[in-house]
Amino acid sequence: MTDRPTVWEEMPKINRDLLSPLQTTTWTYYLWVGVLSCFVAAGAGAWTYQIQTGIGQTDLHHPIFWGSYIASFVFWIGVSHSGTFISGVLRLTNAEWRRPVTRMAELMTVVALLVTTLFVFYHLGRVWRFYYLIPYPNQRELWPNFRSPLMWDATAIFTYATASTIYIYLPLIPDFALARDRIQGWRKTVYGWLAIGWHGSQAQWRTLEMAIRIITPLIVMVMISVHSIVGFDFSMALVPAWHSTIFAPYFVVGAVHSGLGMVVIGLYTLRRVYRLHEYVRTEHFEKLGKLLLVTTLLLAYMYFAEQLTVWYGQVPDHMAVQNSLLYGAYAVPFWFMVSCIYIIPLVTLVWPRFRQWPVGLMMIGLIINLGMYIERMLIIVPPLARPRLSFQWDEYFPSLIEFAILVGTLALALLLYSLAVKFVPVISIWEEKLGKKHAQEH
Amino acid sequence: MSQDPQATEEYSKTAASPYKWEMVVDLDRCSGCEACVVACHAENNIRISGEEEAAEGRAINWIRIERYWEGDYPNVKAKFLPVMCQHCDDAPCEPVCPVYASYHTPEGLNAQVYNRCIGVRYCGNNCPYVARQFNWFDPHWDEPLAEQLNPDVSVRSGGVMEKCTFCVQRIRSGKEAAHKEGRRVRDGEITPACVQSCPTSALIFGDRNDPDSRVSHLKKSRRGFHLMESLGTHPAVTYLRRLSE
Amino acid sequence: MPKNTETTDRHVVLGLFNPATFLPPVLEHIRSQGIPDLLMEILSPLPLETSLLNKPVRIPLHRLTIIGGIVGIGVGIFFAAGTALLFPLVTGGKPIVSIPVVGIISYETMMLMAIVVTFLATAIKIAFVQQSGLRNDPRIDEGSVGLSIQVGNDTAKAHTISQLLQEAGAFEVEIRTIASDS
Amino acid sequence: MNLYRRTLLKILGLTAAGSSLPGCEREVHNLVPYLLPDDNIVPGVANWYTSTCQECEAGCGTIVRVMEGRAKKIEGNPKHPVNEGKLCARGQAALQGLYNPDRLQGPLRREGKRGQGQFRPITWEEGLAEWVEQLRTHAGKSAMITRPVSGTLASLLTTLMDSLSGRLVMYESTGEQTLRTANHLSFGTHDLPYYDLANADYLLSFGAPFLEHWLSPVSFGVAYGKFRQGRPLVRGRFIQVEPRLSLTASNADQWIPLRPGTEGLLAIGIGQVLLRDGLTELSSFHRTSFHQTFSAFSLEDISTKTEVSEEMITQLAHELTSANAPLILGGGPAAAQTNGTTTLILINALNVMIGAIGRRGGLQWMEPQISPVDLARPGLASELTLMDLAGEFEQGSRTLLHLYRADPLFTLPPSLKFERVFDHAQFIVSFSSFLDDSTSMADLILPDHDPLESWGDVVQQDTIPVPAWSVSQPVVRALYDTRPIGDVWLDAAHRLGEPLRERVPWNTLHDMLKSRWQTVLTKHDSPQSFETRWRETLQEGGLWPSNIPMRQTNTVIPSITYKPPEFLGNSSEYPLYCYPYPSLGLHDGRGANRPWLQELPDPLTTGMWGSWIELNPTTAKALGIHPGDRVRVTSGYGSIEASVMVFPGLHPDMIAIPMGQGHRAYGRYAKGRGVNPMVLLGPSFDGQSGSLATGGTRVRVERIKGGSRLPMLEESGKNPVIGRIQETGGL
Amino acid sequence: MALLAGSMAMGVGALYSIGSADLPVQDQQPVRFSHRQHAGTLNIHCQFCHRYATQSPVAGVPSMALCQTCHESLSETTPDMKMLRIYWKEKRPIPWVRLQRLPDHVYFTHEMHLFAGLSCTSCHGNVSGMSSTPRAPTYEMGWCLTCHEQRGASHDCWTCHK
Repeated sequence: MTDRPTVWEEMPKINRDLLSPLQTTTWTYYLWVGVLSCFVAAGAGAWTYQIQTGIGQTDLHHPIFWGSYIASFVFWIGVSHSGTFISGVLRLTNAEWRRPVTRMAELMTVVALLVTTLFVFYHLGRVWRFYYLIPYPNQRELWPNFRSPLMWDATAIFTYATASTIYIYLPLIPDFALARDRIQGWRKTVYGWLAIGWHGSQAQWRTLEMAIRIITPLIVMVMISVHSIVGFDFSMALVPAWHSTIFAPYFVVGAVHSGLGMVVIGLYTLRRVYRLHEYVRTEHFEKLGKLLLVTTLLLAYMYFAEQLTVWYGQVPDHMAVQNSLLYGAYAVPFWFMVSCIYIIPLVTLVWPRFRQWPVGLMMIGLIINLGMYIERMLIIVPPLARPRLSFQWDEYFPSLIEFAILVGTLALALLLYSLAVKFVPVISIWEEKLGKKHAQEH
Repeated sequence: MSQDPQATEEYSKTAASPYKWEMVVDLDRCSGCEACVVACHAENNIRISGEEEAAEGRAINWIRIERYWEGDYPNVKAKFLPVMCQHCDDAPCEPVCPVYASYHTPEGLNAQVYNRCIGVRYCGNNCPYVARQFNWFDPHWDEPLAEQLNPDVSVRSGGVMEKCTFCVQRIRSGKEAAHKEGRRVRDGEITPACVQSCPTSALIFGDRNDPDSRVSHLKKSRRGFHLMESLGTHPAVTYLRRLSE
Repeated sequence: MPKNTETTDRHVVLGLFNPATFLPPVLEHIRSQGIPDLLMEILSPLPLETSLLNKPVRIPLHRLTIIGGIVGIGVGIFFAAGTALLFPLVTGGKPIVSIPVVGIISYETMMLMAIVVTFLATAIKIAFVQQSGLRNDPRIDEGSVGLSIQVGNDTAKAHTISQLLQEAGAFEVEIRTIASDS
Repeated sequence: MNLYRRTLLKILGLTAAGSSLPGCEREVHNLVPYLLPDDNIVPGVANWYTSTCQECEAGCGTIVRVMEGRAKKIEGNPKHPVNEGKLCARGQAALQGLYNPDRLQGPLRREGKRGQGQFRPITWEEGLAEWVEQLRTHAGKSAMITRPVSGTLASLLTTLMDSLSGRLVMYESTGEQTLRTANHLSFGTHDLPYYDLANADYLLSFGAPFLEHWLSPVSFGVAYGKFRQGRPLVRGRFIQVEPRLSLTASNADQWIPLRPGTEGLLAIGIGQVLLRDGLTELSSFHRTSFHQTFSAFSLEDISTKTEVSEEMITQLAHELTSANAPLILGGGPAAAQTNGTTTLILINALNVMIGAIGRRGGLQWMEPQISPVDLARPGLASELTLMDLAGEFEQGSRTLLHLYRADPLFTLPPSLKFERVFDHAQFIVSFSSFLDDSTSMADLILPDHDPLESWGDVVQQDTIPVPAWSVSQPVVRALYDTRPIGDVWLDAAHRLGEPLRERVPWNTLHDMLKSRWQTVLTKHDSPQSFETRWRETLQEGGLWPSNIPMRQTNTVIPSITYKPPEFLGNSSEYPLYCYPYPSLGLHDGRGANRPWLQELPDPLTTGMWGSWIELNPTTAKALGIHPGDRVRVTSGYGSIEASVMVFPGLHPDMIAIPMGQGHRAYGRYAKGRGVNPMVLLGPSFDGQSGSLATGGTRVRVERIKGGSRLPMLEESGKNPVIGRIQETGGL
Repeated sequence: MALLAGSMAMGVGALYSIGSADLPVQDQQPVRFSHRQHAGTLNIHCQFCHRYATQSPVAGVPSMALCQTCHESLSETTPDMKMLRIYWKEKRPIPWVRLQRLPDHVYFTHEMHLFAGLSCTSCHGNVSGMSSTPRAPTYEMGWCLTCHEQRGASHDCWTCHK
């Protein structure tokens, strides 16, 4: 036992600081939750209306069978990559700076995955028959078709959702134990259950660490497969401009891009609201800024490779889509998207000084996510709107009901996250302590 | 029923079934009169979409006449292309369905089982011919229009994909009649509604496994081509090119 | 609840130390009391790098993960190939059992089962560590290290060890008695 | 093929009108059994009954699929000589007339002021009593406007109106009066010839929309298929000349646009070349008379006026002579001008020059046959005849108006002021099944059965190689408390007593029909009894003798002076020609209450459920109008507003508007939808035939605010060009 | 624990059979008709009353006139026979409660099943021993499939789905 006492002495303060969101709640929080609940209720109402009257409440029509719901599905899956990437990849690479970021990113993963699943249901024409998708023995003696990329997707997302829940839960056990000992009332009971008898013995620590060590590479592999399969949903189709080999890796990188953007937003907001400046420092923003720069470049490289191939090949089917993007019906959103996810992040993030400006980074995160949302729409809609039979060319813009559901679901995601913040320490307490210890030792 | 060994060889894929239903569209005969469109609506209980839905691009047609312009005034031409489900042998729409609502029958039909469909609409995206149509809402017929509905075809509810079936109900009853007499279906005995109504006889339907059927003969025409052949979907619909000098 | 016999109760001694305390001598003392390492446990708010106790760590987690993965592959093959064969329907000219599909589905289910099995094993391991009766003391999380020793039903020994811990610098020592059939 | 079909179908003939068509086994949670079993009906098994299509005057034979008392589908009768088992969109949509939700369900009496559209249901007894009372009051002053009817019903109506000193006017806005007049003037017969398209190898058509609605479109469609691909080694060549690329023109190998109304001039040009180059063999009489006619203009002059190049005129003439069996048709826009009859006579003259008269692959007339109904079809009325009728109402010599399936207030331009008839008529009785624009002005409505519920027969002797006498039988039991018009008239005649009763002694039209058919069926020497023969006839769908000899026709073409077309409105104020054309689905508007037809995309514009204005792209650009913009079209007589569709196949100085929309009544699907282009037309007539010159009014177009999303099948509305679609093999 | 197991079993059962087309209606007919009496005791052949079974997709309910062919000459010994007579006299059809009904998406034809050599009892059970209206054991897709499999009938979805 050679450690200097400082980190041990700091522990009460760390406990206090990081548990305080769980213990004290301001009226602004209630207001925020109230407002979000209203939006969620509106969204739920819109969905109910859509189920009652028909999926025609969307603006979809042939040949554009997929629209904002699937775009949102892809987008939210992308967001879900934040947690896994930050905690998984950075844990694998032993990046110490990850510590205050992992928990809030993992929370995002879980929330985003919940929301993602919802979009599948919004999208179904007959959602009340969703159980046809579940592989279980039934009187029809009929199973789902696993040859469909959608079943790959369902399997992958189920795996991913289960794994991420496990992955956020495991490091939470010591923190739940901590909360169990410090919070009274019904929550104590819940924390008690969730802490599954944690008492901090070395045997427990060792088991926990080993489990995390095993699961981390696995979940990174799942993460990559999940978004690859989401990419496969498109690239397996014969639709011009979908049928592309680069889609799987491109989707993975794109997901990380928007995921990181979302982490920056979350990090900034939580730091501000819960005054976590001591734990979340400029250094973290700078590191995330660097990562964002890398994903920007990587994504731009892939996108360029893809579009260049189309342009040089001049295959008319594909050109029809590209033309509609470059100067056709979708030019405005296309160029807006290009500036949001490539140009603006690139010209700002290359400046080291900019990367040390949390507000600026938060703005970039917002811009990137806005851009990525449009990018998801542009991946789905223009290729569908330009089928090979030009007689069927068409346009699409989401309807009001779609917007209500999209906004409602965004509100739901924020609401779930806000509620989770009240239940789960947003920074992993023991990992933070461990990080401090490591820092002091070196 | 004499079987041409070569034809059998060629269609060994479907040899499990005695029939392989195919259609020929003679573009040199097609006048674009759209009798087939109404015939299809009447036979297959296709919903009336109404003005609003039609304006949203949601009017349902299992067979539609596409019109393409060529040239400018005064040397302008309008050319018609009847497009229905091509019943591809290697249909892109089939494998993407997560619940087997879309699959291939042993007789070479691209089937859609309405009650199995949950409306993910992937098949619709993946059909290069935009042949698949979706019920965005529950259908509605002002009374007593519903009296006309064909009891041999189910009425599709909202949220379900549908498309041309080659009038499978007619194929089914034709086969039953032949089966009861212990024989094969004769050429021309089964006609889908569109084929039946076509004034210029631009549409021909028959069994590809019967080497003497009209379809088998016409398929060999030098005018023949498939829509988007290069996609490798192997459609069961053969088009015969319109002649022009 | 009536106590049946005194003898079946077990005692656990918990000493709380300042983390700066050098523990090895303390442990030696306790070992000399005839208490094996197996009955000792160090409680900490952090995982400690150094292992002061000589305990075999036998957690076959890796093996369980691999077994889970293999089971997962089986599940995947059943889903992708088995269910397709149960009701063979041709779609798009693709084979009923498509190898790439089996690969993809098996990959996902392998991961799923591997992770779930690993997790379940971990959770069970954490929840049912051999030494029952170990309780967390909130003060440990505030920055101390706990040393807990199981002394069985020997009350005298418990007191001895308690004494020992106090002498070694524990700022708090506690003897817990656990009814055997609780 | 048809042979096989017969084994599959059980074509049945009903022998008694009242045969108990069943109640049903409905998809409810109750099973309701029949009280009495019906041998003809097996639940769950379809029966096919023959009938005759009455959606237009072509008289196609049909078979109707009936299951458990409900008509499910109409198909062409494979044995019928007109349509050979085929049927057009409108014929198939007749089911939606039968099951139309807006059908009148019983007799109605007007309440409130005339035209307010308020009616109260009454009993048949009340209605009949009142009507008979009115017939007595207005003795000798009644008139009846009907859509053309034929066969027994026509005979009955003629007899009755004759006895009542009434005036029977059969009017059809697309009745091809111009063609009938021109043919009469050319060949001295009122019968239209059979145009043997199937055996022609070259077709030059001056606007005849024979694949859309002209004369007998299904029959022409069948022939067209044979013309193109029905013969080994021969593929007919087809040239269409008209200012708008119609559906028919788009099937042509070449479409030659020309200035509206100059079709006759082009015919002169072609004839001139034929005569000049000695490409025709004519009697010296014709040679002289034709020479006068065809040399009146120089080729150069013709080329300037028609906008067809001299080379093209020469080429057409040469192609006509090099073909083995050329055929020339004229109609559509060529007939819709003030010089329509002249133009068609000139076209007939060309047919004479190329020797198409009486030739295989040309124009043929058959020897007249004895038909079940002696009177084939009373002559159709032209618009001028209707004006004459209107005059009689104004003068008060006619006071009682009967309407039957005719909607003159909708199909006639308001500028003709036909509402005078309705203003002056003291009592109006309508037998229509729907509350259309005219019927809603009626005082008494005694709704007819749907054709699928009633007995009837159709005599077709025009435009057909053999005469077809088709029957229609009630295939379903009447849905509502309606009565067949024939029965109602017979009832009234009996109420009016002698001498009417004596002239029409039958109780129902069915009785009358059978008695008339008895004469024919027993004439054909057959040992079988009439009932057997009648049953067979019903199973066949009618009677059509084969091997009818062709009739020799004398050409009596007078020497003709070409008149340029006249247009209402001066070209500076109204720079554009206006051409309203009958829509493919809705025809003149009678199809507007059938949702299938409303939703049937126009094949060229792909528009549905509405009206639009077609403009040439160049013209649109010059006027600063984009596709989808809303425009106002104004003539000296009225104006309409609709969205623009840019139409590449249109003469730049012309706009085209589909007819059939813009109903003020006529049920939920038709009412208030789109615009009626007849509003624009002025009183411009082709003097010789008395037909309205629908192309004879000039208009101007101006952009107005707004724009609406017109339903189109082609969703982008971007007029896809063939180059953009891939791998269609160039179609 | 038993409760939990029970509810789980119910849940699994519900999940298994969800989408089955069985009608939950009880056999409560306006006239208490007994198949045991007619088909059993009197030994009337099924197709005497359900006469369309060999020529139509539907077997058909007997017309009222058909009932009368026998009942006319019978004395009214039970209240139900009296009821039947009243219906007939009033020329009202008996609104039988439907017990077997296939959903709209199923194509089923009695004709072809009888042609294939099946007997009525193969699906409807031993009617002559049932006092109430017989019904198929179940209208689940798996039930149809099992029989098709055993008899080598077509497995193609479009054989039965329309």
